[in-house]
Amino acid sequence: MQNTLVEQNSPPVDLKPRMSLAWVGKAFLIALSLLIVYLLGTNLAKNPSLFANIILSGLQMGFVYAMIALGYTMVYGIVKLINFAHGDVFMVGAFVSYYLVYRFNFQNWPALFFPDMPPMVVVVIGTISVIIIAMIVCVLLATTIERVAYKPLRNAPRIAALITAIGVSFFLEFFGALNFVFSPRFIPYTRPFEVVAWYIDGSGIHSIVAGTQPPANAITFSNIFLIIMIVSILVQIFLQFLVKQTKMGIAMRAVSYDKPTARLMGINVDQVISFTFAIGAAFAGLGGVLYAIAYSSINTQMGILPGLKAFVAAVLGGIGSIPGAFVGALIMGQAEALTMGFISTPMRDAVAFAILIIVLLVRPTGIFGEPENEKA
Amino acid sequence: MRAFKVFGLLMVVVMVLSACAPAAAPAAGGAAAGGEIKIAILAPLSGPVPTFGLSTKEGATLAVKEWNDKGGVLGKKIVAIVEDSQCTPDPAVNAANKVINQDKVKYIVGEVCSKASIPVSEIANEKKVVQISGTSTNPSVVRDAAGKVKPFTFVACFNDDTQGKVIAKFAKENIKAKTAFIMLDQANDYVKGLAEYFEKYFTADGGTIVGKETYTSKDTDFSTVLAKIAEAKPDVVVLPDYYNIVNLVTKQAKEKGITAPFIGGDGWDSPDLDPKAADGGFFTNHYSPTEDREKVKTFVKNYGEAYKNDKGEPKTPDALAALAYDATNILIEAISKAGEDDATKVADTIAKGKFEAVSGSITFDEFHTPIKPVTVIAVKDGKVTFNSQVMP
Amino acid sequence: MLLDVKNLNVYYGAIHALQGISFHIEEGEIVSLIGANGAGKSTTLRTISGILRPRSGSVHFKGEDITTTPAEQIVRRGISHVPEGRKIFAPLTVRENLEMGAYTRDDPDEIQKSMDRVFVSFPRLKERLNQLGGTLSGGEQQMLATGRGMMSKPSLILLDEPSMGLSPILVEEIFNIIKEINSQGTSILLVEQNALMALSISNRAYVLETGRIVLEGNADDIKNNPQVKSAYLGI
Amino acid sequence: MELGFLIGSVVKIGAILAYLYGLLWVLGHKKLWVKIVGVVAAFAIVQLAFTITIGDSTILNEFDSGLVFQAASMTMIALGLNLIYGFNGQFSLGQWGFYGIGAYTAADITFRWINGDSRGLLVVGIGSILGAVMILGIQKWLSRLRGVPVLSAFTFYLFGSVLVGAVAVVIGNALNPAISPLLGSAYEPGPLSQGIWLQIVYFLAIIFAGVFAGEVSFLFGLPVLSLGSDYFGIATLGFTIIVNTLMLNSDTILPFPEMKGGRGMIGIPKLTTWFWAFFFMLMVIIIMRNVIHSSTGRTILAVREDETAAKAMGIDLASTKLLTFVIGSFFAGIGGGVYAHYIGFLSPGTFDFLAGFNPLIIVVFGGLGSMTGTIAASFGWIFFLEGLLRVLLGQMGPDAPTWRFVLYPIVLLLLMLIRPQGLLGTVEWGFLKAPFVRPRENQHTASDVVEG
Repeated sequence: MQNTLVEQNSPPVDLKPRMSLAWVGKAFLIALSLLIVYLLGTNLAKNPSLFANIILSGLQMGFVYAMIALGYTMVYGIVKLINFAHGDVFMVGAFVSYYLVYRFNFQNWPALFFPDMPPMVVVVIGTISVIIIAMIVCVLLATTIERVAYKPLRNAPRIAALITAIGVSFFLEFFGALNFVFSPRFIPYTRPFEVVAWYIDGSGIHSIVAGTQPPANAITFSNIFLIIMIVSILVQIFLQFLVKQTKMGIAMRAVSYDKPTARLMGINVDQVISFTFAIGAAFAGLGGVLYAIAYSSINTQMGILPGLKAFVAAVLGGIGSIPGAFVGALIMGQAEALTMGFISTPMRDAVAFAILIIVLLVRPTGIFGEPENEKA
Repeated sequence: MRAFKVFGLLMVVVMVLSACAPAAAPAAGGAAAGGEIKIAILAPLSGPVPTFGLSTKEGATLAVKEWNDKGGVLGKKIVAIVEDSQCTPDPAVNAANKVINQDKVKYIVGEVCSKASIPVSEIANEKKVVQISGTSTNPSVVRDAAGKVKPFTFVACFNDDTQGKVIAKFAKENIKAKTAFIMLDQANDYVKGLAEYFEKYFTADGGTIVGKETYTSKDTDFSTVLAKIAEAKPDVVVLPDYYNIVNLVTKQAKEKGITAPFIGGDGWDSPDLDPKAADGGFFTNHYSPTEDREKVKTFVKNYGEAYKNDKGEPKTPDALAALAYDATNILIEAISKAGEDDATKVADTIAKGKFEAVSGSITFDEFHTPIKPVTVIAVKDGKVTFNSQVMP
Repeated sequence: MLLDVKNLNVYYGAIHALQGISFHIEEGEIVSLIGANGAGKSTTLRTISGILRPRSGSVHFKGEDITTTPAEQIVRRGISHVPEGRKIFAPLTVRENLEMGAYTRDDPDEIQKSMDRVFVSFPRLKERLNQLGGTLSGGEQQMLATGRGMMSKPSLILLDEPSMGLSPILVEEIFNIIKEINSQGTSILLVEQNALMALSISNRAYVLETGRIVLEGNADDIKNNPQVKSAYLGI
Repeated sequence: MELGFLIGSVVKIGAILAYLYGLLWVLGHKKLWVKIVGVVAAFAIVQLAFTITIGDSTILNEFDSGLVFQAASMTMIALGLNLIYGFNGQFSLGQWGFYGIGAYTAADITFRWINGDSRGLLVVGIGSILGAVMILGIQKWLSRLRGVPVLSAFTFYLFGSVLVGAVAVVIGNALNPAISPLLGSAYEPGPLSQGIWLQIVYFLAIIFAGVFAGEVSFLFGLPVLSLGSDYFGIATLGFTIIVNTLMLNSDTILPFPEMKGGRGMIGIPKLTTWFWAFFFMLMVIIIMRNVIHSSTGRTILAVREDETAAKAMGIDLASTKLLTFVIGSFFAGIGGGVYAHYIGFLSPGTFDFLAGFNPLIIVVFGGLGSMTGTIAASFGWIFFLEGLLRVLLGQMGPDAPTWRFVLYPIVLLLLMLIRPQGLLGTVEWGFLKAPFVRPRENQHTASDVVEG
């Protein structure tokens, strides 16, 4: 697909020796990357602990993006639809958990039924059940959206489904912002458990005591960071397993490659598509809850930007590829954090997109993307 | 042709909508007996900051309701026309054009955001319609490109200069801060303005700014900025942004072990401010709901009776609600004082008058900006309490 | 009667592709549909397997009406369609392709048995088990497609152009295997351009021309029909 | 009275659609004098409706005229997008960015002009002209060489642009002292910054803004257009976001203090009148119609229908796509210029990427590949969302306006479900009717799944 103006304008027969100017473009890219490496290198040398802290914050964002990106990449892989409503499913997940925790104090249910349970276990079980309910609600929501808004358009022009996706996204945001639904406020989120933070310095790991400042050159991190990282990696492993090893996963790949033939195998294509939406929504819901716990402020528009970033991450990694979404999300997180840390905060989104564009120019289908297959 | 079916469908939608219209109509424009005075309330009910729109709408409509309960103004009933202006220029201009030309409104309360108030103010002055915004702090709202005051536009809040000065003074005198770190949102004129004036007055007083970091309003993760603050170890961190950002930043700062107090402006004020996270912080405000003044007490009481939060408890009015309430009251009071339903006279009355409002006793300076004391509020032990009142 | 197709009418938009086709297949038979390009052979198969919907007419399988049954249900009833152009799932391995063939079945032991049977017919697939479908050669892909079709343990296999694009030696091999599959009790409906080859292994045959059946009968009779000879067999 | 409002609004939408239909019919008439008279009449009708007073207000009051101006600029943007996406098949989300570039560029030129600084006009004008020369020159030079990859070509153009920019600034600074005394200041406008001269500058500002947007789109499109369709879409979305970021930092990262970054640019002269809005809209419609009806237009359509086949026919895919992209962006730039001088205030919030979906929605609404549909949908959309819904919900009490953006997506969804190919599909009216344009109705994704 790498057409050049020049190749095409040139006369069909040209006996002169070719003068390759490929080095010009390459030199440009190399100069650009050298500049970035230099910039990061000097900053690393200047203040290694700050650098490490920034890398950690980038990782946290990256892992959250990864959970959202999975839904985008899987849905796109199977129906070639940019599901703009995905970010809003993420938002709904956060809100469901908010209501469970804030209104119903749901995370304490094990303590009501089993008063002898140690509080640590109560918190763990309670939080997990909050997450599971949020995931279930998200799954129901996403499958309903799929039924109502996307399925009737499966044979329509692709753009029609894209416009409905935008419509659904608007609807969720603005309907959610009505006073009797979620209200438009930025709501401080009540966490189901307390955040504990630690710092590492030369003498080992210490927990941060409220009201004291960790020493200089310390690297800080919190239990939220660990949870997000572990959950995100587990989700990744689970999905790899699902897609590679299970019948449903193989069927998803078969459907994404060739729907009519998949039907000839006895695969219920609609079911597989719904299942894909459901899986994506479940992890978006999970991501929503963790995101809300981590940053503890929610509102009905919270899904737009992480959704967009996650989608970009999915494209960066090669849309349709699950490890690609993961790697893309981590790159995205680092790009943002490093830009914020060392270049200029307002340019963050611009830099993130510039990276995307450059990566696409070098690898037109993303880092892990396979070349677009020619279907018969 | 199928196209006609769709047009048909559109018509049906329109019919259904119109069927709803008459039912709701009496509420909007019922008693026309003694005539009526229309006031438009432009509020961002959708868009990036719908929550500001909500407070503004509630504060302004409460004022209108109270006046109507007292029998209206000049013997006429006051009708509030609420328009969604989205905190964005285009819809705000459309809303202003609509209320001025379609509804023949002569008085506008709003918009909240400066970037919407500015184009509205141009239309209002062109059409000689009084506009009073509760909360737009950008000087361009009341001054034109040449720096001259716009005769028909007023704001009910102090401007960035005053507030920045008070924050600097408070940091210097009460917190005894020598070094400060500024966090600001480049894209937000309110934040930028406060930060600039703070820097100006703080350094003029001998303080040092040890760091200045920007972020964007859509950020949720501030750890990079906080990491830099942890390195710089300032005496005070200036964060003159809205409560939603404050919640995020202060919470994450606590988790990073940052002990320096945060200090900010009236944007902090909200029932949704997380007092646990912001503990130890201070902010300047137009009023405090815990103040002892009679005016404040009745306002808080009436507001709580009129509006409930999602748990069914009475809502505490935030500064946006208070300012919208004040703006509306100033406007109606001016109409009443002018004795005539005439925009030019009303504008004159506002410019010259003195008004007792929830946010203090207000007179307007030459740039139609109020001169009034600034309240400093402390966040301590999970509570937001009145700390002191500072005259700039 | 295993399959009974009655008066099938299929349209592509305004094009009347099948104009009242009727035929049947008995248990254990190999039946060929032969005809020129565009005669409607593949359309017939696609209609039987539920990918296309007929405007009128009926398809009965084992006495049940399957005219409006969705494609994925028809596989469960015991019809397997090996589509034209093989339609291998290129990004899936050979094993996964075969597993997809057995999508409708749940017992892993039984599936393994079927897979072993496929390997008996196509030992080459066993060597390539973990290779991606897309990397196979044309002949291997045809073997995989046929093997995949066998995995659902069908009582009827619809084979669409199994010889397309293959070398003569491979064609021979494929047709031998088809005969072998048939000998194990599976009925086969074969659509072929290579009419001679098809007729040589079929019991009966139908000749299609622009959406109509113009001739039917014993494979040998058809082979000897002078019209067929000149038009399709090139003799 | 409320019902009167409602009926009035519905009638207005109907009248405007009928008006557009009439305009297209007149333009499509065979006789030249009918066309000319028709266009003048079409202009006059609306102009009169803006000026003739019935009762206490004009027939179309300022609320309506505001909507008309917004719809007119939206028409230009959406037509540009329809050319890129509907006719050429390149899924672009960058139109909003080019719109923003056009708006800020045009606004900056006139703003500086009335404030006694001619450098805006000089630099942008000279820059756009030199830029065009540079692009054509480098293109000519590169076409002699073979096998120059896109990225290398892009590097040449990039350095060329930087050079041209620098030259333009130098020339602008050199010429400025000669002109600015004639401009006076904001308080005392000089002879050149008022009256007819200001109108000419306004016209030039908008044209240069369009050309500038087109040149930026050339630079950006050159490498990016080689990406597959959805990837191109994302890259262009990125472009919109990058442009928005630059606007937010126009006073810090970019050297334009008068744009005031996130605070918004004030003091732009409100020069857009119905004459200009009508003029530019008509210009865009006519240019686009003629492009589509030319042999280039056939190439553009061929590329959309089948890239491989088009390539086999000897069509230069890259240049065709690039040309379409540049023309489409030029229209967006013009639309931006008209908009900026209507509203008189520019804020980066207006050019947020979320609002950037609006032209896409309009184009799909009206029907991809239907100019008539796009024009009708632009007007219909603005008058529905900002007109009808605003008026209606305004009647229903203080809580109702919140519902505006709840109703809007519902209507959007319903329309898409009922008519996925857009309101008018590919139907064209009057002037725009083209015998050879027969775009496909449906673009199947799931290849040939017949029953769902």
